[in-house]
Amino acid sequence: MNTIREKLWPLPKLKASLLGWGYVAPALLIMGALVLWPLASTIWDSFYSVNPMKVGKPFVGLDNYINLLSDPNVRQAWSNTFLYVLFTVVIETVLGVSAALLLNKVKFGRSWLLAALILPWCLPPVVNAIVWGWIFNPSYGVLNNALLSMGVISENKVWFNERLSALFMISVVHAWRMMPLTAIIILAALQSIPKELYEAAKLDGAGAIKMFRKITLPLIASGLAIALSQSTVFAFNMFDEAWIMNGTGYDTRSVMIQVYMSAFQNLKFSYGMALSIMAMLASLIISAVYVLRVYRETRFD
Amino acid sequence: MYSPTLKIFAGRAGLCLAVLVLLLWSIGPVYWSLVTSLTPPNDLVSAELHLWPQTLTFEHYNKLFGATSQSQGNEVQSVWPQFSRAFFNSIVTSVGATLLTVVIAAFGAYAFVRFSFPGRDILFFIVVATMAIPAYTVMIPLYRLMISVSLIDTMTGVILIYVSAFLPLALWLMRSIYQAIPISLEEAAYLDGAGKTHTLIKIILPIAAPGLIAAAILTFLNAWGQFMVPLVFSPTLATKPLTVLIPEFVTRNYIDYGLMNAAGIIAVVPPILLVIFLNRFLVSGLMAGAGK
Amino acid sequence: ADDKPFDGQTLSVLLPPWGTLPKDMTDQFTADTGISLDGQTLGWDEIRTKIVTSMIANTAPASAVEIDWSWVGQFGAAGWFQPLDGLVDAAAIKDAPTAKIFVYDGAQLAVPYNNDFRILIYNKAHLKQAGISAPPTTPNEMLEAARTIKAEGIADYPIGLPLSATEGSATAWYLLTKAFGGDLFDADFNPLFTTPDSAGYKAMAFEIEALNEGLISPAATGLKDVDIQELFKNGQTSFDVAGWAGSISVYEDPEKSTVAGDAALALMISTTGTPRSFGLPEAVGIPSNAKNPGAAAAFIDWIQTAETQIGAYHSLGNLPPRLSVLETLNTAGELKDGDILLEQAAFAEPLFAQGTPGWYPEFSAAVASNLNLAAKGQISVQEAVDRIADQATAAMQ
Amino acid sequence: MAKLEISQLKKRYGRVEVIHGVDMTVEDGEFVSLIGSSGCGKSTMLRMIAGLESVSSGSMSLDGRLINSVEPKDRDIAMVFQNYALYPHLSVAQNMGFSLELRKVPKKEAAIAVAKAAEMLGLTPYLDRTPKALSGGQRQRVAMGRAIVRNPRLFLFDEPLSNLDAKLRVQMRMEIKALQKRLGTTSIYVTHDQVEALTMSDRVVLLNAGRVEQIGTPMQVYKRPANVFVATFIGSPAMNLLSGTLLRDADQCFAKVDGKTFALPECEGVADGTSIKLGVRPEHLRIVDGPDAQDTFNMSVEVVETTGAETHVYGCLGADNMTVTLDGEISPTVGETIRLQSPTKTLHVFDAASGARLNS
Amino acid sequence: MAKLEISQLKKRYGRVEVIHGVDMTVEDGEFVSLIGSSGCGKSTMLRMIAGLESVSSGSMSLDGRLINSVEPKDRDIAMVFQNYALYPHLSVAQNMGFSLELRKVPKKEAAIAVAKAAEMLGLTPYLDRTPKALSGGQRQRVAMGRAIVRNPRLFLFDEPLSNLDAKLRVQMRMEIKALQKRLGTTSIYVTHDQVEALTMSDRVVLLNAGRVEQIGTPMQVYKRPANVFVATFIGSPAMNLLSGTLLRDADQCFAKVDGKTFALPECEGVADGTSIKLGVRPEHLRIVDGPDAQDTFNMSVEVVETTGAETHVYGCLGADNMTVTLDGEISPTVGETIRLQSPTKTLHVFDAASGARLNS
Ligand SMILES: Nc1ncnc2c1ncn2[C@@H]1O[C@H](COP(=O)(O)OP(=O)(O)OP(=O)(O)O)[C@@H](O)[C@H]1O
Ligand SMILES: Nc1ncnc2c1ncn2[C@@H]1O[C@H](COP(=O)(O)OP(=O)(O)OP(=O)(O)O)[C@@H](O)[C@H]1O
Ligand SMILES: [Mg+2]
Ligand SMILES: [Mg+2]
Repeated sequence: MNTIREKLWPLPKLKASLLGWGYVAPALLIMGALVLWPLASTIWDSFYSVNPMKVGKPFVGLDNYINLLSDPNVRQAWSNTFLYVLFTVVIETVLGVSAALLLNKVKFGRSWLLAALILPWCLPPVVNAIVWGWIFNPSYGVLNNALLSMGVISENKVWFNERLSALFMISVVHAWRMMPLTAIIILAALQSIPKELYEAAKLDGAGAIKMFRKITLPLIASGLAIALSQSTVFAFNMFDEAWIMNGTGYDTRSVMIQVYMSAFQNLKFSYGMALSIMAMLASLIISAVYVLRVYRETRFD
Repeated sequence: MYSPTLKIFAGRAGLCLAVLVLLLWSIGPVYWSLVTSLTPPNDLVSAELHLWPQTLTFEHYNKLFGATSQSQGNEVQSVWPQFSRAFFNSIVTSVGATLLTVVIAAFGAYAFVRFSFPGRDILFFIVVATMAIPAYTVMIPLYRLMISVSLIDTMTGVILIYVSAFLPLALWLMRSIYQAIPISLEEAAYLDGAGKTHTLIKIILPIAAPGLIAAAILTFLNAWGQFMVPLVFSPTLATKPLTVLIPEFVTRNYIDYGLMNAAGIIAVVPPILLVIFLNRFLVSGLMAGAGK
Repeated sequence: ADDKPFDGQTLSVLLPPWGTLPKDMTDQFTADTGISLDGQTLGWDEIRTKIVTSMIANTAPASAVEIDWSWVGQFGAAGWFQPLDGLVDAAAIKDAPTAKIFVYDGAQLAVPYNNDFRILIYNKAHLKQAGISAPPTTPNEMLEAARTIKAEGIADYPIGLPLSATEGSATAWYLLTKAFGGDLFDADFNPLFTTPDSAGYKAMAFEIEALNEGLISPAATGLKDVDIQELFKNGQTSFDVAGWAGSISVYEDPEKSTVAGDAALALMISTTGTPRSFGLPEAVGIPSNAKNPGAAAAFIDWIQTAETQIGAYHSLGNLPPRLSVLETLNTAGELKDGDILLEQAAFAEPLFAQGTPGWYPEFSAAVASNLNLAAKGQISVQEAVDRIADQATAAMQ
Repeated sequence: MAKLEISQLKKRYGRVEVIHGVDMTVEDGEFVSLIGSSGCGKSTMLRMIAGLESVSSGSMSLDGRLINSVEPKDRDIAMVFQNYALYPHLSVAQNMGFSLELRKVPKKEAAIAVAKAAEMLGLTPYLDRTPKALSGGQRQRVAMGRAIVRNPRLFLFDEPLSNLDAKLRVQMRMEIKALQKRLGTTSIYVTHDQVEALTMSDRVVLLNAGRVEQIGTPMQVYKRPANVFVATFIGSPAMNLLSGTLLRDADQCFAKVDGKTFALPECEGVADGTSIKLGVRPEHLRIVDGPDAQDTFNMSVEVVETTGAETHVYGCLGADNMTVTLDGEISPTVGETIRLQSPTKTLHVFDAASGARLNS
Repeated sequence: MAKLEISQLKKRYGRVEVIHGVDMTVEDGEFVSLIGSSGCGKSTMLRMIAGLESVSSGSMSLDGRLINSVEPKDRDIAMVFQNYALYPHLSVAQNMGFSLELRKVPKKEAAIAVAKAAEMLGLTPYLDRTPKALSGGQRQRVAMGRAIVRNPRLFLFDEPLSNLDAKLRVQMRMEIKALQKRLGTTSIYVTHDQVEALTMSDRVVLLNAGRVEQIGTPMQVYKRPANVFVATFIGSPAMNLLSGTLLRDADQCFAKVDGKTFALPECEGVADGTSIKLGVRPEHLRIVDGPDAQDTFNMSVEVVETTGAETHVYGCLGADNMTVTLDGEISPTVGETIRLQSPTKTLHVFDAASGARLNS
């Protein structure tokens, strides 16, 4: 009986399949030509030594990658970047979840509040950097001024004098821009929780904190996983904020700044590219961990 | 026993406070930028903190829009021709990229949801994973490619690059939107005699419109804010956008904070307008996308 | 027709904002040569990214392109720029002392269009209030003067020096190294700044001491050179130690500065009596695969003309690289403190006598970053100079 | 176990009042259904009792203690929701044990309570599954289990069976009723399914647009509906209402309907000539043979539907629609006129204007 | 209008076969219901007919033309979906006119067709509204309108009434039936509500786990269910099945159940001593007074439910459960044993092992 099926159905199936390919063809063409091919080319180059100041393009195998492991600057950059990831992910998550909880509560003027919330994320990053550079300015910045006039500090504070505070400040700026994304993702997750669950929990005897811990948190876990992976990828690609606020300073140099310096300042092109590929892989792997561990296990529909 | 009114009141007050903090956090910096752009240069560096400029000035805006402007203390050519051209370029490249991205994503995502063809899921995964690729990683080969097809400093080139950068997000979003549309609508259309493409255009796209608008806003905002790509691929005013022009106001021995903030304020007007007027699409679209 | 050999060509030019001449001047150029200009303006970091990206891709970003003095070694080694010898007016090059900085391997790679060198700028009014009659000439005198000013409460932090991890902090340290009578490297590029009696060490120690003593704003660890200039304009510092010769015109502009009328130039401080300084000029060169090198050469020649340089001084505040032009301006009384300026100009030498090496960017990033660490008290001066030396040696490999 | 007294309870949402002063009492151990059409305020009532909605005015007390402003978690009331509201991330055992955990009941004791409830509901094999791995009926049981495990003073049910299919609904309604009997817990059960309300309850409260129309035992509301609303709401197909006039004889009342006269049960104090609605239940009508008589309804048949067991005949009597439920064996043909009778004691008389019941 | 012939139709999803070779024929103008419990494959069948699912094997032909691999858009079949699948962005008129527009019917002609259909369905006042501005019943009508406006060869309905409330469902089922009669279009109607299937259809197809259990007119499946499955599926409450043994006399069959002997209808060719299930419909049982007799079922009453019109009594007869539907007036008390009788001609005999019907 299988034969009837084979005889009658190949055509429409093939047709549907072809149409499917036709629909995705433009997307694949553009992605292939403008992203995947260049990526492949960069990966290829990272096994060579491409340095315009030297003649030729010798094959060096994994040397670039091996050298990266022993480069103290690179190690510092990695450690800074991991701190950025830690800080921004924590800040974005804590603030994002709080903002989402708040928005979920607010009924009056919610759409305006939402507009205000996502505003920072909509601004061009260049403008973002200008605004914050001006706010953090150690001499005339509004932050120092405000803290001074409130009596929190007694003299102008130099925000970038200590490594952790510098990393933290830069993370705050980055988080300022990216937090709305987390908030929106969490808000979506919150809104998909049936309100009866909270009512049932109330009748079961739960207070606000218990409800958050026992109901809300587990049920937004899959949203959190997505938010976390987003935050992570963006934190790994941290460049603008750190570069504009603190230049090449060791304390705040991110992996992407190191990539830029190696490739575009020191002209050690393949060395820089090898590093950028490692950064990409690292962010993909960490995201995959969230998504596979948290997201997969916490979908309940 | 508890007093419900007192509790409600305390809850309300807490809520209001939280809302205020959120507003301060989100809008404060932008507001400060606005204040800066309205403050005379010499007041900018005064140590006192004013929530509103002591003396209001439009000189920074005059510099942007005026017939002449100052640089290094000298009367030089107005920055308006540059500024207006860059503004125009920003609009054209962003709108172009937005339209193209949305069209490609509308069809592509539909295929990823409703058609089965070999390699569908892995392709989708790869496309989405490209969001993690740092710009620097692909910049040089991409530049080589664009040179070889003579697309440097052309709107087409910039638009294509934007599309490649923002397509994954749009595809992801549109896929979740389509997944939420009941398949019976398409089936009803087939039975009514519509082909697949016709169904997509006549039935599904109008229904997915809020999602398309969200994808469009996202793409537009992303394109509008781009810096690295146009820096390399838009060398001249033929295609150079605002984001690349604004930092040029940093001169060698003079940072024109006022001018930069003024230009920045102008540059955020389109995004702010979008957020204010199309916010509900953006949020609903993002939320639909986030649900998956 | 012979005097317009490139008539009808379009020349692409890539320069930063401060190299971009006003339209009426470039229109004149077009009228004279028939070459129309297609100007691209980019910020300084961005120009470099742009040049590197396109040159690695084997295309010229433009036919006439900005070269900073610090890029000479790299771009020279990479062979990205054509030697200009024979292409452009040699006499004018001779007239510009800083042109030497753009010689790589015996070839003139570019011709400077501005003549920024370091000079001491101070606030006359502050000194007068503190009862100091003349600007300091040695580091110690400067410290003394600063202490007095601080004690009098005229300025909280009289000395303006950037200590952030940016290029401007590194160049200030180079300048002070010269002030302390030394050099960074010997002829074989061996570091000369690691021992406590070396000039480089002393220079850094000077900066840290001034910072610790409260003569430099604690904020300086986060301030770039332009931020320091803001402080000076605002009357918050008395000395712009690593002042840019061109800055004086901004300081004296009442539109932008609250200390207009009080800013004055002085010769660089020094322990040896010689007010050493170095030039940080920027220049225009022609990439090796430029589309129309001939027109680019014509453009460079035009930039070198006295007329253009005077025009650029008026419109952009770029100090003319040619001594003769500077003198003309001074004679005409158009230079503020022109005599001092000219005197200091004569002492402006290249930072590297051998020419800027290819590893300079790595070195300067190391200087800026380690100086910044030392200023923040995270490492000692000795550690800082040792690390700089180590990284310089590593970069040379 | 407790007695619930509600008096003059009102609920306003903003300006709109949706519950207009309800009085009712639920005795200890009683099973009371709230029934009414969609939007009449059943859920709102229940949620006020649970403490999930604030009370606008009036009072509610449980065993004499005013509970208007007691927090829901302190009322010791359990509720079964229409969509069950099971915690999707918790196993069946955890779902049922959640309230015990929150009440800090020792682990062992809680486990025993959960096991006992699971046993009672036949859930023992599923204790480790999450709700999504259960069928609709099993989920319903878990929701029940969650309510009974902590032995509350009051059970509230909000249309707990409406998501189940017909067969399961019949089975579960018996189970719930049996369980409630066994536990003896005072219960309030919201439904819009009259069969559920009538078969399960000790008493039925009929709500309409936020007002109580009638409170009574199932047989009271079926046999002596207080007004037209109750009369048409209870019973399926709905009671036929025929327009007519009341005629009063020395010691007997009659209804004049469609030109005929029907003897009526006693209608004390109703004036002669009053416009009335004569209520006749479809299931009380029987086809009579023989010639046309004064007390037969002559209906012209328009639609006949048969399910085998029953035949529903739809048609007209004068200007009024009329429905008859007949035995499955009988099948009139469309177009034919059939003669029907309903015993006098099964007739209901309502005032045409106010809708109030006139006969005793 | 067309005749649909289906032969040996199978459907596999991956390795799982969900339709196991169905044969059925729908005559021109006939109204056939597909009925069966959830997951039995009703929707799958319908969707294969519509062309929305591929056919794994077997054949379907419409008026003799094989349609297995005809694209849905070319089959000229209209379908009404459970959720109506109205195009939310189009007005009612546009929804109904969509197929005509696609078929390039001239605008005027299309408008007339739409107006006619709207008239027929009482939708004329709503033609300019979008679906979301309509009530559930109105939406249902629009879905109908979309199907009828283009006069297709076949109507398919997939549980079109299941989203409506009980009252509306009764009304709409009459409307649909009337409409189909009037248009005469061949129709296949999927439902899991037996009342719908029985009251609307010319014939009923009973599906169970992807197989046809019985095809017949409503009265056939009610009165002569082909097997135990059909017997218990059709009828509510379900038919009682009592375990017993068939006893064969010279010219008469008897069933021995719970120690008693019941005369049976003729069971040709069934051997004496066969284990059987005796089927008795609850609605055919009546309480008999008088002393215990051989042909009465003695049931001990466990649960009594009454809705006023009817009383359902649940209890046991030996080891079997038993349900009886009695008049609303009668209300046995729990614990009592009642004596019941069902006429011989209403008894059903099934083979205990195979479940097949034994009596004619
Ligand atoms: N939060 C609210 N704000 C305003 N009105 C409300 C709110 N909740 C309910 N209502 C209104 O109160 C009335 C009663 O609603 P309720 O939910 O109690 O009805 P119900 O009888 O439970 O109906 P259903 O059978 O559909 O569940 C309705 O008219 C409804 O519109
Ligand atoms: N796409 C699919 N993939 C795999 N199995 C499927 C798919 N669609 C349906 N099935 C299975 O096929 C069987 C029949 O499903 P179908 O939807 O036809 O049932 P149904 O009779 O319409 O049930 P319901 O009354 O719930 O609508 C079910 O067991 C179902 O799980
Ligand atoms: Mg309700
Ligand atoms: Mg189905």
